[in-house]
Amino acid sequence: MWLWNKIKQLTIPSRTGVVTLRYPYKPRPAPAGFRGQPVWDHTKCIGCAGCASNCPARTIFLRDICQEIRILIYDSSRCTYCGRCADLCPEKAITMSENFELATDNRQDITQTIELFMMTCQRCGRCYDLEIKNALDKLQMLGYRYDSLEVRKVIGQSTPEFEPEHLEKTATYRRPEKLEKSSCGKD
Amino acid sequence: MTILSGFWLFWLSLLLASFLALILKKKTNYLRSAGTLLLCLSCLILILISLSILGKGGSPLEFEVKVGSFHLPFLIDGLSALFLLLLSVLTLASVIFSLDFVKKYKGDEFWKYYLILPLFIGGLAGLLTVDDLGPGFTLAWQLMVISSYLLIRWGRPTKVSARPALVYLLFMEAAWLMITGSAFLAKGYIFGDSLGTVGLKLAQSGPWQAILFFSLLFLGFGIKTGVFPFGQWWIPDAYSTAWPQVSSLLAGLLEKTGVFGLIRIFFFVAKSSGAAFNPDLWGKVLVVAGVITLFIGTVQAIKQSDYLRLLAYSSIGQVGYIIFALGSSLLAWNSSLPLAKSLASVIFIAAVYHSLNHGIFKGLLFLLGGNLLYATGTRDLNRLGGLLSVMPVSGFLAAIASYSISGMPASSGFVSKWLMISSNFLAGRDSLLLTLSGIVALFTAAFTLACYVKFFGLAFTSAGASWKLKRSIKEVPWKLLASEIFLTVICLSQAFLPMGYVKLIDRSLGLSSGFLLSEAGGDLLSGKMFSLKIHDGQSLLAATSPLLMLFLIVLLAFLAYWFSRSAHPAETKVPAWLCGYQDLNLNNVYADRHVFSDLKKFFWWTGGSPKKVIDDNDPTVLPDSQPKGEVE
Amino acid sequence: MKVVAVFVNLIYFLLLAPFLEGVMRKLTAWIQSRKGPPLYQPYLDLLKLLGKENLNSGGNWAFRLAPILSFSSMLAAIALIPLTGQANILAHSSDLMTLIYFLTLSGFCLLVGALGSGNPFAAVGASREMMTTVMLEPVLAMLLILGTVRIGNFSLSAAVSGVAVSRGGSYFLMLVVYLLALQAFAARQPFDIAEAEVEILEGPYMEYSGPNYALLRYTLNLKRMFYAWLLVSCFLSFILPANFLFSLLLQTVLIIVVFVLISLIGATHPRFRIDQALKYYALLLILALIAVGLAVKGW
Amino acid sequence: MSRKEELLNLLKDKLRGKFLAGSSLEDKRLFIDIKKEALVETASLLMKEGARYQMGVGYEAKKNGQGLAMVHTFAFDADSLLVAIRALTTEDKPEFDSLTPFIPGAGWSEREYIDLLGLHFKNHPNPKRLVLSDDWPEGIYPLRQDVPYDLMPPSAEEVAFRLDEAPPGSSIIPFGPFHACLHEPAHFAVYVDGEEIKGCEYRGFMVHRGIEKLAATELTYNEIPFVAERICGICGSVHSVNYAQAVEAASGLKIPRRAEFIRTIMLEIERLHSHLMWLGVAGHLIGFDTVFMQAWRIREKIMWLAESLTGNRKTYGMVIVGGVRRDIDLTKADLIKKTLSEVEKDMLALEKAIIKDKAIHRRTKGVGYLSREKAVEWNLVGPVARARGLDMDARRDHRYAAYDEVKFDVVVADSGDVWGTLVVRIKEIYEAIKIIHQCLGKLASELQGSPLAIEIEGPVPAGQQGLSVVEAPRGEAVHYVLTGDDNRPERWRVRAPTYPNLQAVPDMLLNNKLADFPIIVGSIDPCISCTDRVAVIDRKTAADRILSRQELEKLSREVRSKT
Repeated sequence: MWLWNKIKQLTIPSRTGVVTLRYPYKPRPAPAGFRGQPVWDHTKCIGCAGCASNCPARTIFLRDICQEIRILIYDSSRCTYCGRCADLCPEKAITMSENFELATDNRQDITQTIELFMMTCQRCGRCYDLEIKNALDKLQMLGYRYDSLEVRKVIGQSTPEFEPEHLEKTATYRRPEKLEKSSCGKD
Repeated sequence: MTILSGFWLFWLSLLLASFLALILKKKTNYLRSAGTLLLCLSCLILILISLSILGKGGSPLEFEVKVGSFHLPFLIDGLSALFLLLLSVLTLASVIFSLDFVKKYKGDEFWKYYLILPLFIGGLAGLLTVDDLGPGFTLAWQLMVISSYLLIRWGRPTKVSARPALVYLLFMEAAWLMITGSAFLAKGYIFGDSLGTVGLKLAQSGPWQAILFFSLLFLGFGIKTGVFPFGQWWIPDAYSTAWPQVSSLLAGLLEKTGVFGLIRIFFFVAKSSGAAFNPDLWGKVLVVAGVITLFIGTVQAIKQSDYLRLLAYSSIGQVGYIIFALGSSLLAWNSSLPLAKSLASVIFIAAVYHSLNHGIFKGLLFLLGGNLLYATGTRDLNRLGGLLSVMPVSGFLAAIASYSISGMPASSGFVSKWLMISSNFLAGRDSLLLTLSGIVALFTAAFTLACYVKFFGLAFTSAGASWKLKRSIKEVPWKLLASEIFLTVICLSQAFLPMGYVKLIDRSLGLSSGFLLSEAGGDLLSGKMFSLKIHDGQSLLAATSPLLMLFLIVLLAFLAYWFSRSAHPAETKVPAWLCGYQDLNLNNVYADRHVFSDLKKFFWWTGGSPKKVIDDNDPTVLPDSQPKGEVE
Repeated sequence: MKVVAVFVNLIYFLLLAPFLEGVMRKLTAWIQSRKGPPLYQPYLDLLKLLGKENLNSGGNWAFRLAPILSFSSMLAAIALIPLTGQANILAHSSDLMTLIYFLTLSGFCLLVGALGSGNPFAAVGASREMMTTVMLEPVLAMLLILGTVRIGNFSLSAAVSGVAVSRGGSYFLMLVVYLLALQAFAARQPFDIAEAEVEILEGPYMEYSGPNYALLRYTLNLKRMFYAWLLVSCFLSFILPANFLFSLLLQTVLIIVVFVLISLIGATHPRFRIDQALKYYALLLILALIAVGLAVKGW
Repeated sequence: MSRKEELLNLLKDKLRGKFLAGSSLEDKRLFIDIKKEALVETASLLMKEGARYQMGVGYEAKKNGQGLAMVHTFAFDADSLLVAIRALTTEDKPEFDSLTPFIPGAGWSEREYIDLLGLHFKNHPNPKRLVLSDDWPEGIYPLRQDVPYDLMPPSAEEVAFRLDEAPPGSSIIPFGPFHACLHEPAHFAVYVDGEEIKGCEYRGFMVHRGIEKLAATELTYNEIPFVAERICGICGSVHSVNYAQAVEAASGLKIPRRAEFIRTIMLEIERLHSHLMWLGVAGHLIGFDTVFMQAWRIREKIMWLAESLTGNRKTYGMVIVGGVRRDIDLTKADLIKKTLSEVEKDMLALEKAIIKDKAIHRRTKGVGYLSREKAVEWNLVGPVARARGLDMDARRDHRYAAYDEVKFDVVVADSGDVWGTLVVRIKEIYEAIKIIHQCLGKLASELQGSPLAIEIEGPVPAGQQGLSVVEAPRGEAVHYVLTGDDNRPERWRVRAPTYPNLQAVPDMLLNNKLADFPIIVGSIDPCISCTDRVAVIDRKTAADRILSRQELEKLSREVRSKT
């Protein structure tokens, strides 16, 4: 009885074989729909701050350096990979990539920064539909400015520099009291 | 100066010491120096006497003293001289130890100690030298018993000491009754006959008288040596009650006088009594009694929390070894195999060797126990620990003593146990009793080890209360240490000069007439200065060499050291890792009562469960443990 | 030649012992459906440990000296043994008691070191290790005494070769006892009670790190290999060829087989508690005692 | 008359003037407001009626200076009814009567608010510090509204926690915070006599992440599910579903049926993973690493499955308030079926190999025994309770999500020890597989094409109470939500299953061997971070500083040399 149990235990691996992988040399591909590191497509991003204001981990920061340039910083070190940003992006500018090997001793390696050239509709402050003809134009005119009061709180104030120390300060800015859903977007 | 006059001089200085104590009651400093000086003097005289008997051209000393109508026969043969040597060495250490120890402990009243101690030593010496079971024996015995009773009685406050002392007294008197009474069983016995005469007269008595005679003597001396279950009844209480330096004499010598008595009866009287003595029966009795004693005594020692009781129980166990060896020697002698017959004397030598060894290291251990008591004031292992850093010398000596008594390689305990067990197995190849009892003896050696790992580990290494002790506890005065170093040196010599001691014992046996095994057979033990071999003529049967073992270990240790330091690693001092929340404090030390708990439970049937350790009300006692949960 | 034999002993054990641990780890991994580390991993581990920082929590010489003495007395025991049945130079002044006590000394040093560390977990481990030693040392002794009883000689080579001299009841009983005790000798599951990493965090080893730990690990490896060797050379001495090299080769193979056995048993058992283990050891003791008794009677 | 009305009438009748209001949005919940003098009377009435104590919730009722509130929730398992009683007290005399003298399981719930809200509980037998760290200054109560969520008082030197009086003749073995048998930081001071455990004191709450405070000050309704999921690394879904259900209940939101089925499937997949993981860990804790590796090998399949379904091995991120985020379509359903059949086969083989192993019996039978009466007394939940003969399972007793439409058995054992827990957990694996198959069938046949989530219409009304239970793999998890302004709950309280179970651990440990400590603690599958979720630490220092190796070494040396 005792021996029989032991033999049964010993025969399990003969059926299953070795299941562990030679991992770093032989990675297993991630399945479809995997939520790895989010990647921003700067050609699509319009700087609406929707991702930043809905991020549960508050790890996406926006800051206006000057009137025209808005900077988006995604700091992966605190990201929970929930994919909420990708869900909510009105332009589908964020995709959850298959990249998950993100260990690093330098935070800059996993930080993404996008500089956006913002246009402001001076009249209504809301609708801006510039017909973009070619890629060069696209590069020049990424995004539009919608200075809603709520989102203003998500977006940092203008400063000439943008050092990592400022990033830490950014992390403690006051949160908005109230946020309507889909506060930005074209529709 | 003849040996005889030396003997009287010895007595004179003892009595003078005792007398001085009466006069110098109040002058404590004078008393201490004078008493110590006279006691040392008497010890030196005794050493001279023994050496001149054992030395070249020495011969046994035999004389009679007439006291009124009684003739007191005295005999100092080789064996007596050997034990007298042990007595004087131990007394010397104990007396030097007392010099400072008593000062701290008893204040003005220690004149009583100096009054009684010489008489006690005299009693012991008397027991080793008288050669009868009558008046001389009675005198010596009563002197020893009453003086040691008083020493035990005064060792601790009356509340604690009255009962153990009384029990001790009762047992000793019962033993005296049996021993002196036994001789009357011999046909035509006259009160005061010498031992040899008693043996001859016994040969004419009936078989039942002979059996009764030996039984009574076995019981009498058995009580004295602490054979199971008698030992358990008085030894632990008595030894832990007397002052440590007295206990050192009690364990080192008082027990050995019992062994001496057993040897006298079963190896000398037995020979003269001829056919009346049944070696097979008495061999078996001794082996069984010895094995039970050594096993139970040692297992009980593990259970103790009071280190003095631990040492006391362990000495029951160690004496068990000696009795076992005596029995197995008798059996081997009685065996039909020629090899076994000639091994009998080897086993006997082992028994005597172990007596000497045990006398030294147990005496040393009790003195070290005295160190602990002196420095910390507590006798509870639960409250000790980490003393190695504050009492480095005591710790080092305790390490050597514990190592020796555990019989680890290259130690005196190893040599005597090796002699005992290897010759026992060789002799008892075809005897189930000898083989199995040899195995029990080996098994028990592991228990002894456990016992002393606990003693040394929990008192000196371990975490214990070290941070607390560091504040007030210091190494003991040098006089205490000097006496211990003296014993340690002897202990080491016993380890590394085995052949020297074997020759000494051999010589002492040669100088003792009427020895049962004297014509047992060829001399199997050989060896150079540092090694021992058992050789049966054709092949080497067993061999050991403590010095070679030491050499091997040290050499390989250097190899290990080189290997481990080959990468020049850094070394950092860190606190012990307690999972990150608690710091080491009094409450999270794994104390003595926890160690080996399952083993203790497993051997519950051996009895000897520890009592609550009561420390004397003494200014040196540590304050009670801090409020629970306090982290320092 | 007889002097060289001592060095052969030492080198053979020192070289092979970590490899055998590798075998054990690989096999255990296979039973657990894992790849496992390469066979040479234990050597790398030892090298790595040698370069690490030595942490000293005990702060006394007992703690520092313990690993060195533990290692050296284990090696001293190994130096004595008659590899492939041939006695070496040390046999003239040593016998089986020397061997047993060297082995005990090795464990004893570890215990003193563990107690010296001042850690309660190490103390629990030391207490358990000591209980195991107390109960198991006699089993080892009885195995060797079996040989002594057969041959009537206390020397080590006689004791080792004596066990299989005649293969009667006592031989088989002792073989059973030894196989039952093997895991405990090797300190593997179900008897790695003293080290038990989930409850007392490797027990006696807990406070040791770096080179000191390397020495203790090495000692453990040597100890396991010693007990495997003892099984092979006591019970299977009759199949070893006379030629030294062939004999050594066959012995090596057999030792690896013993390690396979140890790994298989180790991987299919949970750890026992010490109170359960003590009962088991007591049973082993009684069986061993019977085996010796049978040998005395000539069976 | 339903049971709920009965109770309501009974309470109105007995309490008279002390009864303030009774309300409920759903028919299986009952929220009662009483005067604080009636707290003990009400609780004992409910207990007499056969209630099971769940948890206490304390909060600062900020509206018009109502002072401090204490809510106690009770479950009537036989009637699928949850009752919450709420009492208020003023801020200048923050005192309630303690329930602990007759409900021992309420001990922690009350101690928690001594720390966090500065409440006092009259007659509490052991009002020691529970949650806050040893050096937290007196007089700062983190859950009060005026304390900011990122407050970090200066750390004090040489403050030590006072452990209970040890039984005479015992020593402490300090287990944790960093100990191989505890996979998360917690401290057990185990009083041992030799190898026998004579008592134990727990000092936990070392991994507080301030989630509840964060939710009440920083996050919004639909951000919380993602944080709730991270309360626990194993039963994350349980907490997000539970939270979502509580909010939905409070706001009266009715979510699509398909979403409920998908939630059910994810919960059961999580249960499979958790049970297999526990089985492995249990094996490891008794030193049986082969069971560990084999159980985790099987579990790995579940992990891959979860990754394919949700995009992640754990923290599925499937749940939002109002529904779920991803669909389980037919191809995914096939994947599930295939994986489950493999898992079932593997599991059967493993079970056969170990279930009759005498060596395992020896280490688990009779170990950590707790009688049925004690289990009731401590309000044990989950497999730990079911192993002690308590037939309870929130999936059946308080049906939520799609559990009203699936059939399954509640596995109960009565040995009362670790072995019973093991059997219950293994059998539940098969039950979980059964449930998933039923759900998949429904999804394929009836619920094709229904939406996955609905949006919250307009702002959620403030001041509504929602109470939800979910049977986590470890037992019943309870969430309480009090809706507030600003698009976030005013109070969200989580009671993980470990919370009641852990309180009973000292009782389970009593008179067992030290060697059994890991498996006994492991048998309740303690989820320390689940239990410790409250309190406050500074997010800035906790997460945002990256130390180089040199810095880290330097820092640890400094700490070391200080001690």
